[in-house]
Amino acid sequence: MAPITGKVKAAISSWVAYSVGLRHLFHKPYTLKFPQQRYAVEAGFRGRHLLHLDRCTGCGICAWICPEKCITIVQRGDRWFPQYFYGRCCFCHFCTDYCPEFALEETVEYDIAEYTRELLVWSPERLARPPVRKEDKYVFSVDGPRGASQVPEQGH
Amino acid sequence: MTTTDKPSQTTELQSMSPTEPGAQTMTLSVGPQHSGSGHMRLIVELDGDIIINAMPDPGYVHRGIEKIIELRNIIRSIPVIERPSIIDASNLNHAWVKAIEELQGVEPPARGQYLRCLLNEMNRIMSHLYWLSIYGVFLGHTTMFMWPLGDRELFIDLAERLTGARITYSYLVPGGVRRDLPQGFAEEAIKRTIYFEKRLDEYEKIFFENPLFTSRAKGIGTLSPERAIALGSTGPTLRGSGIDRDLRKDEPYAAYSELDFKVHTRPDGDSYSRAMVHMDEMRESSQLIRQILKRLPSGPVRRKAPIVVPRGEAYARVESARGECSFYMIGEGGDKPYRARYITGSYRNMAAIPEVLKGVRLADMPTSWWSIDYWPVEADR
Amino acid sequence: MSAQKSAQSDDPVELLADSLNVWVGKLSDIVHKVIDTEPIRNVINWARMYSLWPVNITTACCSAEFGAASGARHDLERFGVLAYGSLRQSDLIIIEGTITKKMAKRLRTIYDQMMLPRYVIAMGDCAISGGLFHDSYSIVNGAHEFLPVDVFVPGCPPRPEALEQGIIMLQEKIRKSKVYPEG
Amino acid sequence: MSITHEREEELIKAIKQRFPADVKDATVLRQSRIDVTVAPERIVDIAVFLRDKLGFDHPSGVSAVDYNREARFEIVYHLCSVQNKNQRDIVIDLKESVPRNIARAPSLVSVWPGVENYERESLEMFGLRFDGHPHPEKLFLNDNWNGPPPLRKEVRFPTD
Repeated sequence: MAPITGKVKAAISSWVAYSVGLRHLFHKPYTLKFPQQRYAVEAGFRGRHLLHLDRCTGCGICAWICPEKCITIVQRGDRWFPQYFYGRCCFCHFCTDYCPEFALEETVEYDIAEYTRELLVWSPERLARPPVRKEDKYVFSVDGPRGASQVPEQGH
Repeated sequence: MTTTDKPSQTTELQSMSPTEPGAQTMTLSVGPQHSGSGHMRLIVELDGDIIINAMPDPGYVHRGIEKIIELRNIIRSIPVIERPSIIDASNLNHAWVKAIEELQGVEPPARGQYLRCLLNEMNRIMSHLYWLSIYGVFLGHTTMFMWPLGDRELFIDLAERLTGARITYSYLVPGGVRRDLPQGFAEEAIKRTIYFEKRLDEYEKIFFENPLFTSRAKGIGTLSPERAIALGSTGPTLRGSGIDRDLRKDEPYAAYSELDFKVHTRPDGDSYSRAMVHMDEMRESSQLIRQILKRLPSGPVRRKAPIVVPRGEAYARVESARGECSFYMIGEGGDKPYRARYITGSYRNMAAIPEVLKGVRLADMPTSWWSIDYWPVEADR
Repeated sequence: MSAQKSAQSDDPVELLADSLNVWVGKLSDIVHKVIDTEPIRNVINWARMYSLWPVNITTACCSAEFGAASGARHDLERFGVLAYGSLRQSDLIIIEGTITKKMAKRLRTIYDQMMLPRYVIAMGDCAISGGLFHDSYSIVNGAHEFLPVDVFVPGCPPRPEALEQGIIMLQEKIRKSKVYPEG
Repeated sequence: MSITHEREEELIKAIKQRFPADVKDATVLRQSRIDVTVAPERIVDIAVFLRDKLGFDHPSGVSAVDYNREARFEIVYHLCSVQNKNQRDIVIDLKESVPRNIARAPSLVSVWPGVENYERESLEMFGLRFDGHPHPEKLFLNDNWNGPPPLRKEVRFPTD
């Protein structure tokens, strides 16, 4: 008798598995269609750096604390500024934490892919540019009756 | 099954019947470019399709971290420490700061300790979910690949709000943590953990009670408790063999001594037990997150700690998602350690792979060895 | 070799074969040129753009984010990116993180076994420049040292969105590229 | 602060009683951390004693340290106990020193099979030889490094 009960049990649990899967067909979509819909990255996200040229003294503490030495201090006129090589930066933002003049800041910009390595070197002028605002922000909510799904961000 | 050596002479081969066990063995190397291997190679010796010997060949991700952290100061080492297992970054980071704090004699403030525990538990869930999704790949169960990765993002969102990075937080520093809890974090986190526990029930229905999985996991790849102890396995692998070893209970660190939780074990020691230990731990961590957020004390999150490793020795260990992660640190008084020995959970569980794979059919190999939760990057360091 | 031979030989069959050979060679050139013209090239590039199958190889820890990108939220299959085991049918290597010297040999072998056209995305700092481990004894400082890399995606690890952006950039590159790549 | 380390002192006493001549040094480092330095010749016996009599059945790692200024390697076995629930938090660091020019030590794989990989790693990273090891081969570095053992202090790499 045992093999038959085993088979019946297996059939039941298979059916349960299928029914769970089928129920999810009627749930809201969870996937974020990236280039059109963007996830609303929170303000504290450690993306690329924003350099305030007026505050920077060129002391080089950022270059000292950088875990991978991606920062070089370059000369602009009679002042010195950090220059980042994003092909090496690990976005730990210890440089931001340790900056005594608060000249560095995190931004939410993260999509900085390039075709060549040379373009990944960000000069102080490029770092001083504020990030491009990207619209169509979405967040994820678990409040809905049918599971987690993406919803437009409402005045977060 | 006999484990006869490979016959070297043709006469010997001819004298044996090809159907006799051990008459013809074949050595097969699985990986590193294989969907069932990850970044490692497994050299398996087969008799028919039964594995008679398995040998892991690690080192494809060996990056010399122990040398690197001898050359950098302790803050600059933090991102390096996290990299071996970025799906479980906070726990590894915790072991590092714990070793430094033991040497420095710095005790972080209570809120900092709780926030550390919070991130650790979130990380444990994320790591187990990642493990589960790869388990789905190995079993050819696409739903189980997609769902855990989708639900993992819910916790990644939370961690991102807390620390500012998705998975590589660099959040724990000697003396505390880098940021305080953001506004509205607790409510969202509690909602998400409740939702997540409902999802875990669905996982059980669709995967863990599915004959597709049970027939390939129950009773396969067994590891006896005695062997598990002797081989030095840790974490879910050891608990899957019925031993209630958990450093959070046995040697409470951070805020774990003030939290209520259970250590889950399963007695059988097969792939299924190890998998179910992961499931139970996710439930436990989920309720721990709620508990931590309710009991969170107020106050500062960070205390000043110098960038210095005082003279002395420390052996600090934490229970990471894959087992004990330990640092044996020798300080000289400079800003770098003289020697920092880094032993992670996966590295310790590597010794269990041949034991688990012995006697398993080749088709069951991915499910058996992945149930150990062996993350090659973490093992190679 | 054959040109030398035909100059000396009077055999009409050989002469015919040789001229035919020259003609076929020219024909293939013409066919290549025709295929590379605007409407046909667009169709071929369109097909290539949306069926980028990466090889199922994971070099290091960025594979966690590659996994997240192929998971439910980001779903790389929307771009036609589906990790696949067979090298001969794959078009893309996504180098996910640190390349150790041990892995670099395998990676080069894998690349050589792939069919043309093949593309390489260097994902993560370690694949671009060695990243955090740039002074280690057992790693290669960047994939560009032994592979032609098409797109560099910085980040340690990059967000899945950043990887998706890298893939979109690669698709843009394919859209503008010729049908027959040089070399 | 007057935390008494009773369990730790008792363990040290037990080891010292059994091997009075071979235990060179035994101290309580801090709470539940014990350092025991022994002579390499008798380490197998001491290991068996630790495993069978004191219940340290769970090897949690082997570290090797290069003290190049003192011309010696130190091999440290980190041992804990799982079966004995009262001392689960205790870690014994079983240390032995070998001279740098004769870097040989007996292997403890026969006592704890779990230390096999760590000893193999010490072999490739420091060039330490373990007598009686079943697989005295490289573990991680069989393809990516051909120079001297990289974790030795005199091996330097271009750093920043």
